[in-house]
Amino acid sequence: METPEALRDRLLARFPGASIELVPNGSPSAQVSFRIGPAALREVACFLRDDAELALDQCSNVTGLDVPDREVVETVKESQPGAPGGPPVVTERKQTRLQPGHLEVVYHLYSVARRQGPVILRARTGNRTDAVTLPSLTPVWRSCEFQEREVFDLFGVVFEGHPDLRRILMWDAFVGHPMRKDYVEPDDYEWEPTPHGDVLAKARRHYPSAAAPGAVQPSP
Amino acid sequence: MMLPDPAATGLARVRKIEGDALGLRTPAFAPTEGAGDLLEVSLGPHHPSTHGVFRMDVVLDGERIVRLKPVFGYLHRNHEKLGEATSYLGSMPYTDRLDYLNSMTNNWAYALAVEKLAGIPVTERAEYVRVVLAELSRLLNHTCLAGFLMQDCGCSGTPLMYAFREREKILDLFESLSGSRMMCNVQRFGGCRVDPSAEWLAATRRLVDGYGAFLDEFEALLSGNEIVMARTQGVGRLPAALAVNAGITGPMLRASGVGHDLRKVDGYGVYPRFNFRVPIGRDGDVYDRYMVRMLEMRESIAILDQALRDLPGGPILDPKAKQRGLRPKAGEAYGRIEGPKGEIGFFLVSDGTGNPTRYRVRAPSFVNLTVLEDLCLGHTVADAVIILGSIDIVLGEVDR
Amino acid sequence: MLGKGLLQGLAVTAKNLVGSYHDPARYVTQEYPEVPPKLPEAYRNFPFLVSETADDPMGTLRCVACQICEKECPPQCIYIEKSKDKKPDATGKPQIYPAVFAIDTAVCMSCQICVEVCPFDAIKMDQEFAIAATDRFGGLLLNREQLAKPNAYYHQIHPTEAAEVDARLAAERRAAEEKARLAAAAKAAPKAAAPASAAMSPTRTAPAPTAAVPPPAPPPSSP
Amino acid sequence: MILAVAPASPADAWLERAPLLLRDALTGWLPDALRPWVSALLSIAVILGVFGLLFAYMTLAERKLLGRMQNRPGPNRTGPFGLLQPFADAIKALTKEDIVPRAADRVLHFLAPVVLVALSLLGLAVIPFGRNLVAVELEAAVLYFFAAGAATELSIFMAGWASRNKYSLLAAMRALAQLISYEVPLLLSVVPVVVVAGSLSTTGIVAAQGGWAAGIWPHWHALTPWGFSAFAVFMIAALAESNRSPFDLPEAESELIAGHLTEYSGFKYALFFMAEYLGMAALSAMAVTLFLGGWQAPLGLLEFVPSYAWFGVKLLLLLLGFIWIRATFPRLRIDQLTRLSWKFLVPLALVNLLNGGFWAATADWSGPAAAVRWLVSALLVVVPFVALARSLAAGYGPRTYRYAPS
Amino acid sequence: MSDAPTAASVPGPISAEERDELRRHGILLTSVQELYNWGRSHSVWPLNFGLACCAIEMIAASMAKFDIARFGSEVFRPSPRQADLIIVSGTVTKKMAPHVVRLWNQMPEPKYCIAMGACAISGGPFKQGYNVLKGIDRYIPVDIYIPGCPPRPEALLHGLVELQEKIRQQPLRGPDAPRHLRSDLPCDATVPELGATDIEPPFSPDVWKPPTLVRPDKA
Repeated sequence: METPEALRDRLLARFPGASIELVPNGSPSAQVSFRIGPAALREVACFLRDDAELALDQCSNVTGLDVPDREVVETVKESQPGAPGGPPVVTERKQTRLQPGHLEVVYHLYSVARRQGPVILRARTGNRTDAVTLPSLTPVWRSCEFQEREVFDLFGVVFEGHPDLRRILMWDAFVGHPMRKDYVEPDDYEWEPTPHGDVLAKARRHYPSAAAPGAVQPSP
Repeated sequence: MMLPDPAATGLARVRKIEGDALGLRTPAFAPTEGAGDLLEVSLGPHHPSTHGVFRMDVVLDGERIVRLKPVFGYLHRNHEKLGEATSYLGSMPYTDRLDYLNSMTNNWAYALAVEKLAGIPVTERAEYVRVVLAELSRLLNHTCLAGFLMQDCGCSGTPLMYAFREREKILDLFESLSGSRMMCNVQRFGGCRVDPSAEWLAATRRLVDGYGAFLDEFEALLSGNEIVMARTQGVGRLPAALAVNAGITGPMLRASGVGHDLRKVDGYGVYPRFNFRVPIGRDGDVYDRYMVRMLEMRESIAILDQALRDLPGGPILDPKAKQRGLRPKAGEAYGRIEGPKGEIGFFLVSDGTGNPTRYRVRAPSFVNLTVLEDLCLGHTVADAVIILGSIDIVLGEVDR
Repeated sequence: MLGKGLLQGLAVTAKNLVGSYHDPARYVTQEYPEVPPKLPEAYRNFPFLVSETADDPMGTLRCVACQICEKECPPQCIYIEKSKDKKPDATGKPQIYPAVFAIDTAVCMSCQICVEVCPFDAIKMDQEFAIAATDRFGGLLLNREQLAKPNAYYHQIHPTEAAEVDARLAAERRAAEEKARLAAAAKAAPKAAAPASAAMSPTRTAPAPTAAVPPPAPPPSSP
Repeated sequence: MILAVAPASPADAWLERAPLLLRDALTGWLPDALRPWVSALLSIAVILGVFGLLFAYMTLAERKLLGRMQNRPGPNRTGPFGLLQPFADAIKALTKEDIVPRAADRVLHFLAPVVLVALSLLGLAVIPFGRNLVAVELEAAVLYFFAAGAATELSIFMAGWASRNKYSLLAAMRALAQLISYEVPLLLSVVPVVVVAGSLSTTGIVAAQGGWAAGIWPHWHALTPWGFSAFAVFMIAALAESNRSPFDLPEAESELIAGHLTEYSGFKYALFFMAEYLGMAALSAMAVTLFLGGWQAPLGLLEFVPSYAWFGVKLLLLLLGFIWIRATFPRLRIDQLTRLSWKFLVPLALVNLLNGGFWAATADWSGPAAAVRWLVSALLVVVPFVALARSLAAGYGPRTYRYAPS
Repeated sequence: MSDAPTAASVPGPISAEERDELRRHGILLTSVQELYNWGRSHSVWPLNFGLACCAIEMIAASMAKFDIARFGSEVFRPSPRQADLIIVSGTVTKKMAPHVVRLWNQMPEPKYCIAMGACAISGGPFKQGYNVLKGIDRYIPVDIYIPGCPPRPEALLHGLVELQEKIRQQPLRGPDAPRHLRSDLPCDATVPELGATDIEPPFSPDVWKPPTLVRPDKA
């Protein structure tokens, strides 16, 4: 199979307007991936599937990723005109900026016919709240059907063109997307004999009278 | 005694899914002309043949299935979320509980993914031991599957009893090696936690030598049985093109005639050193899926033979390989192996801390269920039950 | 011919029916309550705490309340509170001990990671499995007293492993003593009058049994 | 053995006459007007007692034999060797809460098991359990038996319908299909027996099977070509009629939970259970009567054993066959079930009618002609069997498998 | 169930004299009780109901090597109407919990519940999960808890023997009488409903009484 760089160039040549970039991978696995803009995702996917050399006929794995909003502290240098004739006065100021997070969907593609792979596609949503729509690849690979439903259920990515986008693992009336990093679990804590860490914090909330509920024996 | 082709029964194809690029989805069937009311039945989540807490919402025209919607999530126990809150080592025992019949292969797939992510080499002896354990696990899984499938066909427990009789023999081996019957937790990053002793290897050899006789008896009981053939042949046909596109892997894909086996394709571990064949079916029906597994077991016996013969000495686990407090460099890795049910993969994303920031399980039986509706449409409830049985699902893995 | 497969199947079940009366391979039932299961040495169910002696289990726990197992336990079923004071351990060195050590067997998944990570060989896996209870909290939460079992019991259930552990511990102790002796000798060297450090320290009589001779098996302490 | 010296006629043996003697002893002191009534009641009580016990121990035998075929002992701790297991189950079942679903038809829901048990018992009235041991002597006993038996499937339909449960409803539909399909071969397989024996009375049919050819080959119908074929068809249809594996479609556990029984608990469920075994026993008893010579001994030498013992032995063997089959086979599908009946059993039974007629018409052939008679009859069985089996099995069979090129 | 029944609804506990009196007059009472308890303890038919990993060991317990049939319990009934025992074998998720409780309600009395394995008892290793019920005893009265992950089949057999013993010891009258003979106890368990984030109610106060916290040093 061609190198990722060659494939990227070929894709760029085939889809000139599309946003296609190579995402490096720092781990020894060196499985690099392609980040594709949502606009061209479906066409690129179809091309990858139907291209005779690649023949990526199987989408093995579909994953969601949650990159939460992050506060970035950055230093801003401001230069103001100083005293006339003198050098400008440069003041450094730290400011925090909210870097909006996003949701990402990762597709692992393999070729059963040519026994090669993986080619990894990624697509990103605009943010984590309102612009969470991505094109569905279910019409390209049936194997995405349930896995995209799962990503919708647990991460909240809305797949456009999915034939049956409903919750799959949680019940229909459920609100929220549990696999997101900021998901808060329902507080169903009642009594735990061996609490520590987060559980201990919960225990303290529930039993404020017991300063540090340790491994306690139930009262007879 | 075969059902006629659904197309010939007056069930017309009525609906085409929009945007279906390949036209591979089997459209829903319309009920026969002049049929009475349709019956909606919910098979599961408590049902003897759903292999756990799985549910199929079916719409029946008489006994014929007009629509079938699988409903998941009754065993969704947040495996992936827990994996992101647990250290790399701490997730290993959790993987035992994914496909709880095959903790050995789950362990291996997870270890492989972490080894890829952190660049950990595996010792030679451990590679062989992994093969031995994985093939024993495959024997166990396929044996149990055949038993459960025949139970679904309406046997009064006999094949299942024989299957579990053999399963107990394999479990005894697992238990004497790892300390647990089902939740073995054997693999570690870079090798195995335990080193099989000479006695253990001898016991395994005895089991492997006797397994062929068991398979012969089991096949005498069932494979040539006219009722089994009538029930399973021609039921739930899966065409190869749909199988590949729908991400079907493992014996189910091979039963459809695609000779795709990750042991050959990826050649992970030391599999390229072994001489074995990949049986494939032609019709992709329930009988083929059953028979492919029976034949695969015979190949597993051949692999076990060679692995036990060639097992090298040396350390089982590299003492330098870090287990506790492993912090791989930021990056990601997808590792997959040929599990007994198909491609089991782990996708791990590290941000350089002690926990993975994304821990994803690519569960074969979950993806294999994609085509359940396609296989069942036009068949009867009794067929749906054995079709589900032949897909070989384990809910721990489907719902995670 | 139609029926051949059916007859073959009938023959198989008939063979098993007859075989169940004379062939042990075709009659595999182990009548559990009467015939106790043959547990392999490696079998593990729930952890227990190793104490050096059976007489004073609380005084001779190997556990030093380092809390590594509590932190590493995947389902977080261990709870430890450190003691405020120190007690001498087996080698006489003052150590912190667990004031509270509880394992919730209603949560434990028998994964053995606590055993693997314990640097002091203080926690091992028990083989007791017949522990059904009618009361979840009273019966399944095991405290320090219920968890402590003597080293001899450990030898009884995992002989090979226990022998290795004891050998290793003895070697470590010898090395420590050697080191201490050398240090003492180095300190004593200027005072030439110091007698040979034969009488090292009378308190350090290691109670650990040697690896070669397992101690007589006492009755297992009831859980 | 007391009877080692056989009396002139086995019918006069003391053990042979013991049941009748006992009855006479019990009823002898009664006025003549009462005597037939009391003896009828006595027969009912005996049939209920014997078949009640038979039911109890059939369940145990089934569990134990199934266990043995599956390499395990089965129930063995309730009483010595588990012999009290059926009684523990009975106590449990009788004291269990009885639940009637709110939506169910209460009357039908209650009637179904009662009717089923009553009808299963009715058939036993005309079975000759031994020489002179028949509760009701009827001219048209065979007709009566099958009329009573046909109604059992109806009560299964009642149960399925009354439960207002979708699984039960599916089971009810299956039961109807099964009923209609298998009554036909069941009855057709009996017709040649009636033709050959020239009687509709069960005692007459048993009497027709008395004696031995060459002193060793009993004149049982099952031991003639046409009889064997009829016997096989009868047994297969009997399996289906009593809803036993591989025809247990209405109760198909792996598909329909418990089918028509899904909504039944406690003693009503126990009644269904009982009816299944009683029905099985009744059909087996009929098979023994029609094809296996009833209470006749297999060899003249063995006539000293009382006739009812022979009947019991044959009945038990057939019942064991039911258990053996249950332990081995998977279940058929509903369309295969009906196809097996209409495309295989019914044609086979129809040809067999001809065969039976031929046999009856050639009753006086002897010498070399007898050999021709046997040959023709055998051909009339084998040829249709092969042809029908081939058409039934068309489209499936063992397959050969390939391996992927590596 | 330590709270005493209210005097109005059931006859109070039998005093020792009363019991003696009864014994003197009616051997029948005790013998009926014994017969009844013997019968139902030897005929415990489990519901054919599995949830997760433990279900495989439950199946294994009914297979040849362990053979639960020896205790008369191999009759795994698929319909709750005919079952006496529900073995909650595996993780009960919140999505599944209403179904489990409904199955329990569909079973006729007398009925028993075994919580098999860590997950059924407390949520086990998965109890920190958002979709995992932290113990089936929040809704269903559990008779026997079998810890283990999963418990060996022998442990299940041991639990069954314990259950049989418990049944045999049950007096038919008085405060320790089995649930189905006491009119003061609710006959149906509360079936939770699937809410927006959790199941509601999170536990049934009739059944679930978590222990009060007592610090060991203050106890």
